[in-house]
Amino acid sequence: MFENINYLLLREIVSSVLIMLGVAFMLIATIGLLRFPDFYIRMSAITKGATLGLTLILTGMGIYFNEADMLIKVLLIIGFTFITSPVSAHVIGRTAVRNKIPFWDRTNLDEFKDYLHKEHMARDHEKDGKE
Amino acid sequence: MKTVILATAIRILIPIFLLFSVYTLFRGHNHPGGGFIGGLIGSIAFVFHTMTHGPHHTVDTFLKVNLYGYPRQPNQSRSLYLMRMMRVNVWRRRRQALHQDIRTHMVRIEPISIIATGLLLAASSGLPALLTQQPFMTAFWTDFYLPIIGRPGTPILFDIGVYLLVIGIVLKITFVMSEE
Amino acid sequence: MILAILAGLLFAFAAPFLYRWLGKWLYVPMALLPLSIFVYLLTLAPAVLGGNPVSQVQAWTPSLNINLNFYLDGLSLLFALLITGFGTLIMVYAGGYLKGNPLLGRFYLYLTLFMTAMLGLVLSGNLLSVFVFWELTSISSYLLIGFGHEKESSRDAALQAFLVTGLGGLALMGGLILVGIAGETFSVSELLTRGDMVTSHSYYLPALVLVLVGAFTKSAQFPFHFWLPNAMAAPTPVSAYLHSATMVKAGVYLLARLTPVMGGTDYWQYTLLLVGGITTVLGALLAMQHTDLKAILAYTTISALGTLVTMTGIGTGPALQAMVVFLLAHALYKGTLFLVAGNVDHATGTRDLARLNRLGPVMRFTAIAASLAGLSMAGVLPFFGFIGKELVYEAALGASAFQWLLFAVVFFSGMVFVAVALAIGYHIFWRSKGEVTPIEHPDSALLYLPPVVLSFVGLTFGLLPGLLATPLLRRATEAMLGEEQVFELALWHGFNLVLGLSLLTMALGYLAYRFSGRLQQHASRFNRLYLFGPDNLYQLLLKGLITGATKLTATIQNGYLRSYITTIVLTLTGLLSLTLWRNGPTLDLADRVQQLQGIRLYEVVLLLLMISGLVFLFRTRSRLTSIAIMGIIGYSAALLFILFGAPDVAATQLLIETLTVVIFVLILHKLPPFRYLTHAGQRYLYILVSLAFGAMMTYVLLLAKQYPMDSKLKSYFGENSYVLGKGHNIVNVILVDFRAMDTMGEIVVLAVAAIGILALLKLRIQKGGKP
Amino acid sequence: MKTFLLHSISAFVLSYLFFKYLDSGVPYNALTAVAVATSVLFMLWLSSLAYNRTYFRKLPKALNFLLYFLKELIVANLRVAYDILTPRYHMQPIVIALPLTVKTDLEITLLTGFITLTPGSLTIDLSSDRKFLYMHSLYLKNGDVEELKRSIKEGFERRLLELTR
Amino acid sequence: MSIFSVTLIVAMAALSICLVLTAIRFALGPTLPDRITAFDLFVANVIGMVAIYTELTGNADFIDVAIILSLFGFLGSISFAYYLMKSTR
Amino acid sequence: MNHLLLLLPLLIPLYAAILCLFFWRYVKVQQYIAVLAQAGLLVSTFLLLLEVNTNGIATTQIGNWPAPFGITLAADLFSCLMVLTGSIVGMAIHLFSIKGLDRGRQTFGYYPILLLLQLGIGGVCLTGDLFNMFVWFELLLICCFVLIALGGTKPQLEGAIKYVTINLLASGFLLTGIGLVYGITGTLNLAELGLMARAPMTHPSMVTLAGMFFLVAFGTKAAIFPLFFWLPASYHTPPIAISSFIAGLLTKVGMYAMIRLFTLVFIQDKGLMLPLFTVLAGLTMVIGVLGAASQNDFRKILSFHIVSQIGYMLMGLAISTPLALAGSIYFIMHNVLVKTNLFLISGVVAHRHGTYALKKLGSVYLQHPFLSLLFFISAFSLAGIPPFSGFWGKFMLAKAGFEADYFGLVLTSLAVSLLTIFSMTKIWNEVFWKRKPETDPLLEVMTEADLRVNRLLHLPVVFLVVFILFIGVYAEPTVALAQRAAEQLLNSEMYINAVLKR
Amino acid sequence: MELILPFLIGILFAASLYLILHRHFFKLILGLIIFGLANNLFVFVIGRLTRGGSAIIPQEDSVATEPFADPVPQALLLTAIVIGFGIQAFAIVLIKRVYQAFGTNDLDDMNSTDQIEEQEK
Ligand code: NA
Ligand code: NA
Repeated sequence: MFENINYLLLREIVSSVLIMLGVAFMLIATIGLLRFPDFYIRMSAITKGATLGLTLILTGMGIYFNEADMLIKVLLIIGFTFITSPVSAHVIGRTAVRNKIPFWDRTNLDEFKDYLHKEHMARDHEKDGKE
Repeated sequence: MKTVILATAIRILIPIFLLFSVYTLFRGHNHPGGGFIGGLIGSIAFVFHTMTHGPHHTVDTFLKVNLYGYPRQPNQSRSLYLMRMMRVNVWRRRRQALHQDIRTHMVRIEPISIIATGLLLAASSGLPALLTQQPFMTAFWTDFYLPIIGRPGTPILFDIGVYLLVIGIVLKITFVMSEE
Repeated sequence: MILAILAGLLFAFAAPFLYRWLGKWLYVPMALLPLSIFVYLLTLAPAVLGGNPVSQVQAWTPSLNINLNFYLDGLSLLFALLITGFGTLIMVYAGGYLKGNPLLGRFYLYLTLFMTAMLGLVLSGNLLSVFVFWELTSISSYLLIGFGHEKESSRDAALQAFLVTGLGGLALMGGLILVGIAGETFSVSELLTRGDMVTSHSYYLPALVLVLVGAFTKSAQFPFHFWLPNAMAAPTPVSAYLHSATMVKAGVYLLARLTPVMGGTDYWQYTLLLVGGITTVLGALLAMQHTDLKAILAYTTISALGTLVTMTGIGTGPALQAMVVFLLAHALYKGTLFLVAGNVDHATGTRDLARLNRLGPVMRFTAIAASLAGLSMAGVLPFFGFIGKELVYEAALGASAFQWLLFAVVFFSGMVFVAVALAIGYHIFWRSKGEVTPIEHPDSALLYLPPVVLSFVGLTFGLLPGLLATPLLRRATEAMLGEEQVFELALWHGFNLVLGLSLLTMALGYLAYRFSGRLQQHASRFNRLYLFGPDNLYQLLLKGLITGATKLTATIQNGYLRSYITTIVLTLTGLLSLTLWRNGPTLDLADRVQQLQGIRLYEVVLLLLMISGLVFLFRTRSRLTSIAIMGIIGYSAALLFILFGAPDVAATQLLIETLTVVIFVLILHKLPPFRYLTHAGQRYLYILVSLAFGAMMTYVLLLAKQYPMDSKLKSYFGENSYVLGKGHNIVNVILVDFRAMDTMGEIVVLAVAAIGILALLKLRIQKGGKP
Repeated sequence: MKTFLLHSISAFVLSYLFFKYLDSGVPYNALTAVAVATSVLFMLWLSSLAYNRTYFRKLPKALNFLLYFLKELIVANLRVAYDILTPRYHMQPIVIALPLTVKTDLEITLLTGFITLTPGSLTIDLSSDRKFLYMHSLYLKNGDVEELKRSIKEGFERRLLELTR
Repeated sequence: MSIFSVTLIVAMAALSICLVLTAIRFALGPTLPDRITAFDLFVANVIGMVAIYTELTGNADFIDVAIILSLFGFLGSISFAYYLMKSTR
Repeated sequence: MNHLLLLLPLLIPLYAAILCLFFWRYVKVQQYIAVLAQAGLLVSTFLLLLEVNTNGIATTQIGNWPAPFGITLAADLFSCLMVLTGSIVGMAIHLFSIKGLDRGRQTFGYYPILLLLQLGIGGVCLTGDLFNMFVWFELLLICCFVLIALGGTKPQLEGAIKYVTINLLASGFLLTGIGLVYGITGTLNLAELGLMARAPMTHPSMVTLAGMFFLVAFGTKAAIFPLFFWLPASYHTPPIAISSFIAGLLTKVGMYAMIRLFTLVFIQDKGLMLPLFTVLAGLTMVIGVLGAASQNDFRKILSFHIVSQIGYMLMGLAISTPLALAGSIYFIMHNVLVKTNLFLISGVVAHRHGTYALKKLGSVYLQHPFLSLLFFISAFSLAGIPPFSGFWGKFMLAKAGFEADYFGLVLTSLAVSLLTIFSMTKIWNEVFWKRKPETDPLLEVMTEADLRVNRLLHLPVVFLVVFILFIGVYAEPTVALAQRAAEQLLNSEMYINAVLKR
Repeated sequence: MELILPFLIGILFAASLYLILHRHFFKLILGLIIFGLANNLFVFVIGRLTRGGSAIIPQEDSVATEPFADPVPQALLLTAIVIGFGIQAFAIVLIKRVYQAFGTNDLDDMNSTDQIEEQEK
């Protein structure tokens, strides 16, 4: 029964669906990037959307090509993205806090006040030392 | 810029980067890639490490090699001694290191030496041709393929030279700059 | 003859070493050199006097036809004997004059060098080797004038002499080349027979102008005469040797030498007459104005040189005869007088005519020499100078045009010579009025012997003209005239017009001497004229040149990088426009609009992204933002590379871009924030320049793309990359095999860059390090 | 765990080589590739000297974790997407200090990684005594901070710990 | 023109729009970390575009560039963070 | 053998540099390696010259790829003379550096970079490929960047900024030009390009257009007017060993490339090019020499004179007769040797007196008679006083100019020559003759060690003077070589046939 | 694109020059980098542009078949990019050192080496 299946068409369809999904996530993420009110929200909401979108696109592509080489590359990219994107988000977020990038005024910062205070003090001190 | 998370991620990434860079290097003759691109990929691993831990730590981690050695016995033949030293340094390193006669010598690999080695390899890839009275850099190829590496030949040697050189250069530049 | 030259060079460069060894006795070997050459030349003399010029050929630079040909005929023999004979005496004299000077070795070096050069100049049978030696005389003269190098005046005088003669030298070089081109040879002996070829060539006039400038500067002709009096800063032996007897006559020699080649035309004749005449009068006038012994002598020398040039200009047989006779006579008495002046200076420490009195008794031998030479200079009967003057008067009267004017000129000069001769030969030694000038250093044999010898030679030539001088002078004249010549020198021509005029000269000269004091008082009124004189002109020119150059340089090399870059870019744009405007192909866009069809949305977006990135780059003041924009632009470019089938390039571009970002980040934190530095006006200018440049590049690219070509390389690489290069990735095969040499260079560049960065960051030499 | 990872990677590489260089006649697709990799993995396990029983016991846990993560990822993504596409903001951002049970570097890194990868949450920093994780979250249900903390501790952290210990 | 290629073209267009939107955020800022985030997203976008272009042309070699991009995009972000940490401004 | 001789000028410096890199920390070892390599280079380039002189143009195809496809190395007499001159000067500089350069700089890769600079010169002069030439030029460029900034003193950095910026622009134009040439002709091989230039083309003016890029690019590197600004701004800033090398050689390499390309490839529109060159040559001479006249610093005077003398070399190209080109070639060789030597002498003087300012210097004539002699020879060689070397070049150019009716240009060159004399005598008067204004008693006495250093510093100067005297006083062999080289340049068929093996 | 890219390149050239002419040395370096990019694109565009096809021979073939991209400009470009990178890196570091040494980022402040020494006397 499998002889009747057009594998290419099947792959194309699966690939198309995945790609469209991925692109949709990307697009949404990008719109979010424009819309959301503060840096942290944009950061936490968006970059990850892109990660998912990208993953979907790549998977779609891998399925379409259906080659060992391609698969390994796709997995490599996905792997890299999954390792790197949270790390960079974390690092940038941390840097932002240290650079006193303000939070949205509706953000609940109760548990964070001490930390913020300490960090900013340290940062100011560092600055004074440099000047 | 020390964060546990970044440091750990990079620890995981470094071997992948290095593997991938070697892969890119050898693929280069048939696919996009090659010595230069491979070298740069390989060197980012170290750039990351330097950015998170500082250059000294990177040097300590990657560029210091312990060589083991012990004085030659009075009536030990030179070749035997050399054999022994090689064995000590190449395999069974750990176990031999604990032996009481053995002394360690810390050898620092200078990025400059990596650069020089790269240049040497690249330049010397053209020399075999001269020995056979052919123009400089005339390529010699083997008749067989190796997996991943492909067909070995002097141009591949050239590419390896480029690879090493690029790694050496990026290392050197990064070290010097981050010491600033 | 090459041996003589080589020996000269050898002795010259040996002098400083010999000095260490011989000390004050250095003059002995140095005087023996010219003496032996003198003797050697005498052995060649019979042949030359027999009418057979001696010629020797020594290859030097045959590829350029510059050879050391030696050509010894009457003219060169006359000069050569003068140079060596005089040289011998000067060498001896200098030994006495500069005794104890620690730089004596170098002095002899320069002097011998000069003598050799002079010898080479007159012996050369190749125009260009003439020039070579000519320049050598200029250099050695420069070194000799600047011998008292710690005095600024000496240095300036040396510089002035060198610049003026250097100017002449360069002109001469041009002139001689032109003569060579016109005559199709540089060989003197060949040129002597090709006078017509040269004078009828279209290069004749420029060649003449250039050659004359050369000769006039060297021989201190108006308006280049001013360097000669200043050159009196040199030690007296130098003044005597170079600036009266030999070097200044190089110009005259050259004119004489070239008379058969270039002479005979109206241009030649009138220029020489005009310049020579002016110089004669001017030199005489100026001589009357001065009281410094050496200055007076210098100006009379100028006057005499003017006379020589005038004679050459007249160009008739008698005139040329007069020229050689006067030349020899002048050399003899003027050399003597210079040495006398040197002795006086040496003994009393002053050269001011007014302060020198009654030296005769204390400086007996010097005084005798002075008087004898003075008599010769004044043209008194049994002396050689008399014959010279007679001949000059005759020649002037026998000229084909302007006879009386020319005569007036030489007459005036003769009158002044009488006055000067009286002043030096009589006034300072024998006049009974005034206090005796105190003597600091007594006369010594080395000092008085040479002038005495010289003055007696002058007397001997005068008494026995036919015996000694005639054959030589005859051949010399023939060399200039190019034909056989009757030549009889006699002391007594009987009572004729010329003798009368000669006597008149003496009478008037005496009057001029008597009233010289009063004349000099009036002379000061003319001082303001000097402001327009060539000496001042030279100073102004020099100063103007330096100020002008400074201003120009400060404008061009103003230190502002932006103006340099603007200039360079505008130059490129200009040159491109020039090419296009001349016969460039025109752009035909209409045909190519269809190329727009295949355009894709994402490509356009990419382009827009890059352009808006650029715009944003202008506006932002944040460094990090700029860096990020650079990243975005770079990544977009990489994407572009991918879109057009260059994955390797794209990958490299990406890696490089990122690495650049890393370097930026590592190195450029801790810098101050941006400021806008250019102001509005400048900015508009720069926008214009930038737009012009960008538009030009676009235009060029569009043009280039109008003619798509099919690359032979592309198909070759496509076919052979795998078959021969064993790789599917053609780009990589090109990089590591087809064009591995490029990659080799590239990685070396990288290595150097890395070393450079290392050195820049690690090595900091503070001020005070070694230069 | 380490051995497992190593084995998985080698299995992966070997399967790649299998398809790339051995013309075995087996048609390539993702499923056959996974099958080959799995069988290689199994063979490796058998031939492994340090063979132990936790080796495959953790596999379902890993799968569980993965599925949980994918679910969270998609759910959170959809939630954020909804927020983006609707005109009003539904979010109530908060920064919390999450008390940690995980200890080792790897565990902390993985935890923060997964938290950060989920849309709507972002780890900002680890406290210097490594006891708290400061975390930015977009959606606080009913203003209940403790509930949020617990959901993460019960969700990601527990599953992670099961896997690593 | 198959549905698949239409999909790809549409996807490409959508990603181009994403690119423009990201650029707008980049221009708006307002803070440096915002720009870095935008840059991050830009890189992800480009990777996506490369992937789709690979499919569009069927030339598997292009995807290699995407791998490199994914590695180096990370390096970029880390560098920017590094810069922010080090610089006083 | 042929292959090897052609390669040695590249391989020797390259391998020596690699060795030096391995011995990074051992400056002494680097010195030995460098000097030995220089000696080897000297011998090999001399042998190459002999070989080419007897057997004609030598070529080798790198990688054994046939001519228009691979990269060709080709040595005609002009290139041989260039590399030979380069290695002579290199030898002198290496010898000088041992004592004439501070230790600090020597430890930071000075020798390898110097050697790689040699490699670059060899590459530019021997390559037969346009793009390859670009690569070697870039190598020269980066080496110069590094050398000029080496040590990082304030003036150095300032000079380096200008040097780097302007030369980067020039390199960019060069690359653009190469792109254009490839875009029009589809080849990069010089011989092939020469062949195409001689065949009827569809759009010759496009090639001329590309030629303009090369004119500006190489013109900048050669420092012709109005592109020379970087030179006076930077050449006097680094230590003298570095200045001497760069100043002596680098602009001439630019000139080499210009002569090579504008006699071989860009020959379509002589009606435009030759007048252009004439104007540029005249302006370069005049502006350069006026700049020199305005300066009061030993090295700055020399720097501006570089510009002025580039004008003479360009003059040969403008006249473009065999004699004129021979003049240019001879002039290049002469100028490289003499200019380097003058810089070195200024260094020896400054080593003793610690300054280059004319007003602070003096009394060298009394204190160092031998050095004075050496300077005298070099300075008056530069000024073109016969029988020293400058004269021959000037003579050839002037004669060629007159023969081709370039009266204005020749007269300009003669006038400029007078100003050169002026500058040289100015230096002589101020530095050598004048009494030194403030004398430091410490400088009066030379210790034994000072004497030894001093002797070592004199060594390279004497070495160069020997060559200067050789090509000047016994000019015949050099002139003959230059003439043959010029013939080869003008009969491009020889070069084309040799490379393309037709 | 063959028609549009030249305009982009022209704009890049113009922009780079404009940046270089700013007196600020950070802009100078930015300008130089863009200038390099413009040059590279110039070389790239001068060949015939091929969409999609790269200069890689398919693994199963041994000879490249049209349409494939012209590999020569690509290879040249690669070399040029790498060289450009080396030089740019050096230039960036140089700028940094200049700032450290002079404490200014105004290029106009750096005109001392062109100053003519005063005349003696
Ligand atoms: Na998240
Ligand atoms: Na999130």
